[in-house]
Amino acid sequence: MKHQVMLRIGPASFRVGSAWPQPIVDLARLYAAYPQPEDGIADFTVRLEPTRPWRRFIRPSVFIGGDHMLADAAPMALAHGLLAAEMGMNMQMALGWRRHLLLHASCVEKDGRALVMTGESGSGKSTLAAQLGERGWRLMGDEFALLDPTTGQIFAFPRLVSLKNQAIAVMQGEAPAERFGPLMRDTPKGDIRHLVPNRSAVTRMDEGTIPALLLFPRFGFAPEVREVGQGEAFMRLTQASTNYVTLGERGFTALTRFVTDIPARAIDFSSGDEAIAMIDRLWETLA
Amino acid sequence: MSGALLVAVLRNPASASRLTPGDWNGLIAASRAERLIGTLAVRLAGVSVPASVEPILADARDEAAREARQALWEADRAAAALAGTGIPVILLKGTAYAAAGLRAGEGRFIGDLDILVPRDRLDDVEAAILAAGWEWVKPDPYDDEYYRRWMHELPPMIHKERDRMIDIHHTILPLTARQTPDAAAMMADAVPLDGGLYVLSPEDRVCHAAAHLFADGDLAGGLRNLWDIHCLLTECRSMPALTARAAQHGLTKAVARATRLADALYREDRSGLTAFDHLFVARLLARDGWGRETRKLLRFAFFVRSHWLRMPPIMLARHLWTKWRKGHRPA
Amino acid sequence: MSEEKGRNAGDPQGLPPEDESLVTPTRRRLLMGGAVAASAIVSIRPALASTAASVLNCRIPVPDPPHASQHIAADGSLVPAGTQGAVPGAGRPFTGEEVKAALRGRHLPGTSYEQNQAYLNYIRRLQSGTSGFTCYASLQMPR
Amino acid sequence: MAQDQYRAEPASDYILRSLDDVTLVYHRRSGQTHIVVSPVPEILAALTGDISSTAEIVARLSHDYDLGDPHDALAAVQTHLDEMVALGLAHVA
Repeated sequence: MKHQVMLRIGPASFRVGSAWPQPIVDLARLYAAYPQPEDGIADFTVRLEPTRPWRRFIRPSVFIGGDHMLADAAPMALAHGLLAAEMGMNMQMALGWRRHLLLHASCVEKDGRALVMTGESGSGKSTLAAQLGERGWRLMGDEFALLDPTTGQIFAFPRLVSLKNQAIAVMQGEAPAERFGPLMRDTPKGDIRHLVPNRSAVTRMDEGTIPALLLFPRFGFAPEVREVGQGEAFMRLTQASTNYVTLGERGFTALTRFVTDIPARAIDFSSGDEAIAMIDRLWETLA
Repeated sequence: MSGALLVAVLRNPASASRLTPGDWNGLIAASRAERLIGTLAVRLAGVSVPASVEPILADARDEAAREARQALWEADRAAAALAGTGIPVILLKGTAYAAAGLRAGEGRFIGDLDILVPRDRLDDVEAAILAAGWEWVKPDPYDDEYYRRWMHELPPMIHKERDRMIDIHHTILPLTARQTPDAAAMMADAVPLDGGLYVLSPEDRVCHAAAHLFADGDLAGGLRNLWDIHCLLTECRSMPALTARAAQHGLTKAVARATRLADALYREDRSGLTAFDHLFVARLLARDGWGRETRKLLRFAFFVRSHWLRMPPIMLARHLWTKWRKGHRPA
Repeated sequence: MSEEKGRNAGDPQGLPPEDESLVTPTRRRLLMGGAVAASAIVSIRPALASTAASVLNCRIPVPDPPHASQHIAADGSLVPAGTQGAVPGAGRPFTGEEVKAALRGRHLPGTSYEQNQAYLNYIRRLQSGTSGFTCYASLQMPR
Repeated sequence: MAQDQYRAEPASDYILRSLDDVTLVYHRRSGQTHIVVSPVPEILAALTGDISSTAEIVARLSHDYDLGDPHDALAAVQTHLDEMVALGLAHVA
């Protein structure tokens, strides 16, 4: 393809091609500190292509393609090309990654142990991880946590943090301006702005960590902590994993070990500071 | 062109040791797009490849093993569902190759479960399959009537718990096609396996694969189907036996062309190719280093041809109209 | 798991012994669910569909393109154009977010009351293999 | 169905794992995970070994457990067995 970039995020590497220069320029700038794929060979290919040949120029419309694709994908405006590229990489992971049990969860690490937070979009897991990542924890990822079936360790996937709507302002108060990507207004997911994870998140991206606590955060409710049984945690994590079923017995072994070894809590919260105080207390007592 | 590279490496796995990183990226993308990465990974087992390629191939081999296990389970469930009817379950395509342990099944991507049953027992089969938890995919009466009137299979069904599709065939080509293979003879000569399952005879497997390659598609995914044929040919008892069987099914031309193309691409024996065959080769290899299909015009020509082969002209016009309105995604 | 001690070797009919005193007194009560036992098995299904909405933006055409010329009855079924009480299809596909909001009581954008009801019923009836199904399924996934 | 004889899927074909509130069954041939609660794990254990009728399974269970009304128990075990057969965890012999 006319424009391309290669990059590695944790254990997974990507080759992104585009019919237009801008998404590649943005990716190259924001991922400048990330390593290149080993040997120059990528695990996955992502393509940003015009939906029809003339749509490269007239009302440009980006179709997200690649090795693995999903039906019903909607094309996106070229102004949201960076988001399209990120979605394309996520899609490869969600559909194609087999080396770990992939949990749709954010993850941070402290003192060699990991806190895993899972929940649907809007639960606040992504923003919480981003905030903790600026307050002494190592950000391991805001979207996917990779559980190693052999060792039980969590591996990082610290892609760009995808900040939505109010979370953008929250994080502008915590991280310097040069780590932000362009503001993309009115995307299908609302306003989006990417944040480059800090130095330690990037330089330590290959370090695995033993998980110590599993949280199911829920934003927008009065503060409350509830114990989550192993059965419920197992059930919810199978639904938060895109490759649980495809990993077969390896996935079963990894996930049963995870839910029997690690305490799980559901936490409701109404503000970030409140949630962080709750997390600190739980981390003290449980992890 | 990565289509040609893929074919070359499948043909001669040792040649992979000379590939550049750019070649590898193209090869991996093309083999995924052609759903041949599992086959490629099996072929490359034991060949020295770059460190970053090894886990990609290992994943593909694991995936293929899982696919095979899943497919065999679906076959087992279909056999259990039909056990009370006394109707034999004849497996077709990928599941058949996996169940019979054929070379074509090694690393192969397997999608839906395809089975062949006698046309006069279709009602019993349909009832037994529905009772065992499969349900219609499309509730649309137009589609249903279309299938029952013109197609060689029932409308697709999906299992409501396992989310896996089953295609129940009563012959191997649409009833609108000009060739009329002898489905009864295929069933009579099917070979029994364990667990109440059957597969077609070696010659009928080639006939079916060839008919499917040319008549029942626009050659999309053709490299994989042709790899099947290349492998299946080695298991035929003799060429005369195959030729005679093809003639019985009215598939002489299809089987001859499939054999020529398989020899050209996977044995590098291009001696038999006709001028028209070269167009097929170009169409089959139309895949670039990003895994995209190339040669739009040629592809469109094959698309129209495939429909011309199986539909009366007025139906064709209506069908193409609908397809065109449906729009195409770049691929 | 239960232990396999005390197998019923002396019970040729295979029926529960009548004299309760012969049986270990510490037996745990096993909840059987009675004659109309509810299912005690839940099978895990792939969560693939949930990625459609979470990692990808998805959309649902109403109706799906092969049936673009058909109209939609109030119950969501597809009927020939001109059928009494049926409405024509939507001019553009709805996004996952729009459908999600509509399932919670908001109107699908740019629709009348009748259209909104018919479209939502059509979406609820989507079957695997139809355009938009993966997207709809992803909205249904409990987390 | 009441006269049918049943046999278990060989124990090597599945993994049982008890969590604090439910039991998990991973079935290798289908690749499916089933979350089960009583009395399914108990029926699975009672089925291991010989080919058995529903009545024999009920008899075995009643040695270790209080099953309540015997006729209801027979009907309930039958319902669960049918479901286990459909999933491939048990087979009609």
